[in-house]
Amino acid sequence: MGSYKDGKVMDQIRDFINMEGYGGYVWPSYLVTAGLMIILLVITRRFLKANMATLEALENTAKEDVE
Amino acid sequence: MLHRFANPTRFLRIASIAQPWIAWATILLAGTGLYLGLFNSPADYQQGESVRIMYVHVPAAWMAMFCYTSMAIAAGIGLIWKHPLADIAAKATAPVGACFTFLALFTGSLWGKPMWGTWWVWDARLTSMLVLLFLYLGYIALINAFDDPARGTKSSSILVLVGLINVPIIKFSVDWWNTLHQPASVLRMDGPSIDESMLWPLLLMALAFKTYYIWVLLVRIRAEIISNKIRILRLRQVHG
Amino acid sequence: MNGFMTVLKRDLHLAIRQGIDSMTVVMFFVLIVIIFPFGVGPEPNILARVASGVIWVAALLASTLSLERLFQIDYEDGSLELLSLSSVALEVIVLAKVTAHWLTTGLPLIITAPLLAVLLNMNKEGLLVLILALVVGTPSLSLVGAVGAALILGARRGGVLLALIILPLYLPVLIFGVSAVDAIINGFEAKAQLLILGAFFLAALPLCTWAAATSIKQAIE
Amino acid sequence: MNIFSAENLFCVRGGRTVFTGLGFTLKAGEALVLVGPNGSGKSSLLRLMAGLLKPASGILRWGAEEISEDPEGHGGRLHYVGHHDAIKPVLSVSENVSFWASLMNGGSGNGETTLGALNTLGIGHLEKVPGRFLSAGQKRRVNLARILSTPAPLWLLDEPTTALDRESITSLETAIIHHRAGGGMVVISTHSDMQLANHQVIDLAGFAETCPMLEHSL
Repeated sequence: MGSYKDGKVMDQIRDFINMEGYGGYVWPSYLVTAGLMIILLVITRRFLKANMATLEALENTAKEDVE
Repeated sequence: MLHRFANPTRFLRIASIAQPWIAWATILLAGTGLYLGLFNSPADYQQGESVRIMYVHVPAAWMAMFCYTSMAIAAGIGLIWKHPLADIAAKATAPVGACFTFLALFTGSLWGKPMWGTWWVWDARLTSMLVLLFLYLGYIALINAFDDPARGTKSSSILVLVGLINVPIIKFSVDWWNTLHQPASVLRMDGPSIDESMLWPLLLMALAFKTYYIWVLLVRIRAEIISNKIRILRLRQVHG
Repeated sequence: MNGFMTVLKRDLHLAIRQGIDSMTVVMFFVLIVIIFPFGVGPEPNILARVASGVIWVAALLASTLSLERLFQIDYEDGSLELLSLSSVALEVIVLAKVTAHWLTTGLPLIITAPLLAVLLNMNKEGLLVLILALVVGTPSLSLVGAVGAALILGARRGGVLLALIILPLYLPVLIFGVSAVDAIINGFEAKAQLLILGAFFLAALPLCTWAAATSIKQAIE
Repeated sequence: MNIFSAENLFCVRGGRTVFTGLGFTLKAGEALVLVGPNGSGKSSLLRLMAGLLKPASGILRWGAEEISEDPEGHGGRLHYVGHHDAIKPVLSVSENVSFWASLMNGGSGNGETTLGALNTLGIGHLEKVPGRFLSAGQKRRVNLARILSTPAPLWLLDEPTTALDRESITSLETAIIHHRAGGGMVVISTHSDMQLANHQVIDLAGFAETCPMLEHSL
């Protein structure tokens, strides 16, 4: 019984991925869009974290000079 | 209203409070947009499933134009009222705009391949998008070309304003040029009549891209404010 | 007006004394056009079809090449500061320098264009309109390029940056310049394209001069 | 009787306060000497006076009129000598000087005053020599000859004596005395001991940063 249902489910997923043959175009565009947007976000956040760290360091040295 | 944000430290505080909300909004909007777009909206009678690329391509193209205009407005405010945050906003928008322009071109050519049989067609809109990409790259190159960041920001603000005047002229010339070399086989790009169930994912994705833009903008502006503080601390060390 | 003439005379003087510079620009222009048949193949009908496009693109690149030095030398030896401090408005001085640039690069390009048209097997009517289009188009190239040259003052790697900035802005001139020649070759009228080129020049004249002057002022700060 | 004055000038360069709350008044015939350590803003103040640089706040006045109102007019009544000498290597000395003379007072830069100016600075014999053969000292003298060849009420000299030998410095001093006698004003920033009679002095170190920079311009 299970296999019959599984067979049907498996077909659905395969059809979905295949997308009447256009899958080769639809999926890359989605993946590249998501990928590029995430990369840009990660780079910007890392830039922010790095700046926060250097600011931290500079302010400490400034404080030591004052003491 | 503008001047309330003028003070950088107050902006930092507000930005760090607002950022998580914007982040969650982006993820939520993108999620629902993708679900509607991929799962329960009909395929187009002409183009079949490949129309789903539209849910990513059209919002990216809108964002490409939106970012360039907001960059020009920010640069204008920075130049005229010497508003430090406006300059930083313009500088922070450029990479996001360039990224969306590239995505619009990439998804555009992927969408066009099944229809036109080639990866690139000198269609008026795609060509104007390509020129817009080079306007962005020119801006980013100019802003980083100077040792003194203030010089870089000023020059590139002037460039983006000059560019803004030229965008309609270039658009007009490219459209005119395109009608001249109109290959007969080109199908109209926005062929599918958008029925209601397709409209929802499109708008949701467009909104998701906007909140994503604000999210990256906030992170970048916080980073730039801090890097300015670092530069001043270093200068103080040098000059004592 | 005399401020304009003084600066123009000096710049022409400098250009003639350093004659080699404007020569190199013209040689670069001719070289690009000569290289094309090696790339595209020597068949006359193909060359005839691409001739006006190739000549216009070469003119664009040659003018970009020569524009980098427009303000750079004066910026480095301090004359730009003194020029902006003189009693003559900076816009007038920029216009004088742009005219000098056009006379030393735009004009030689126009003079050599017929030779290149022959090389690329362009027919006679096309050549006449090409010269007309170049006469109307190259001044806008110098004007828009002057804004770019003023923007990159003091920048690292100015030359490449200048090309990256102003080539997109040159597109309208290129499109209408080439289509003016193509229209004639295919037997149509080219008046509309030439008028648009003229309109572009008239718009560029005040706007670019003002933009270049503003960029110079903030570059000198 | 023109007066050149300014009150509480606030100058910022590259995000750093150079000086704040600086003011001065200069009448015809007077001289002002700027002293102070390197980087204390002497050159910036001279560039502010010339109008090359805009102050972050504070006003500069010529008589009653603000100089930013009419930059060309202000440019027309001053000579500025900066660190660079603006000599074109291809042009001869007299061509260099007569270009600035004709630009300055509407194209009537006649040869006589150019030669006269060159002679007062002892480089009359170099008249036909192209710029590229000149030494640093000779270039500086050609630059100074430029300001002698056309009259202007206000002289702004930024370390004019660098690369000058003793003899040229004295000829510069006599030129300044002559200029002041004629009702002209001079502002000089210098390290060497130039002999100037009854001149005002501003020590830029006194106007260094008083308010913290971070809040103002991030």
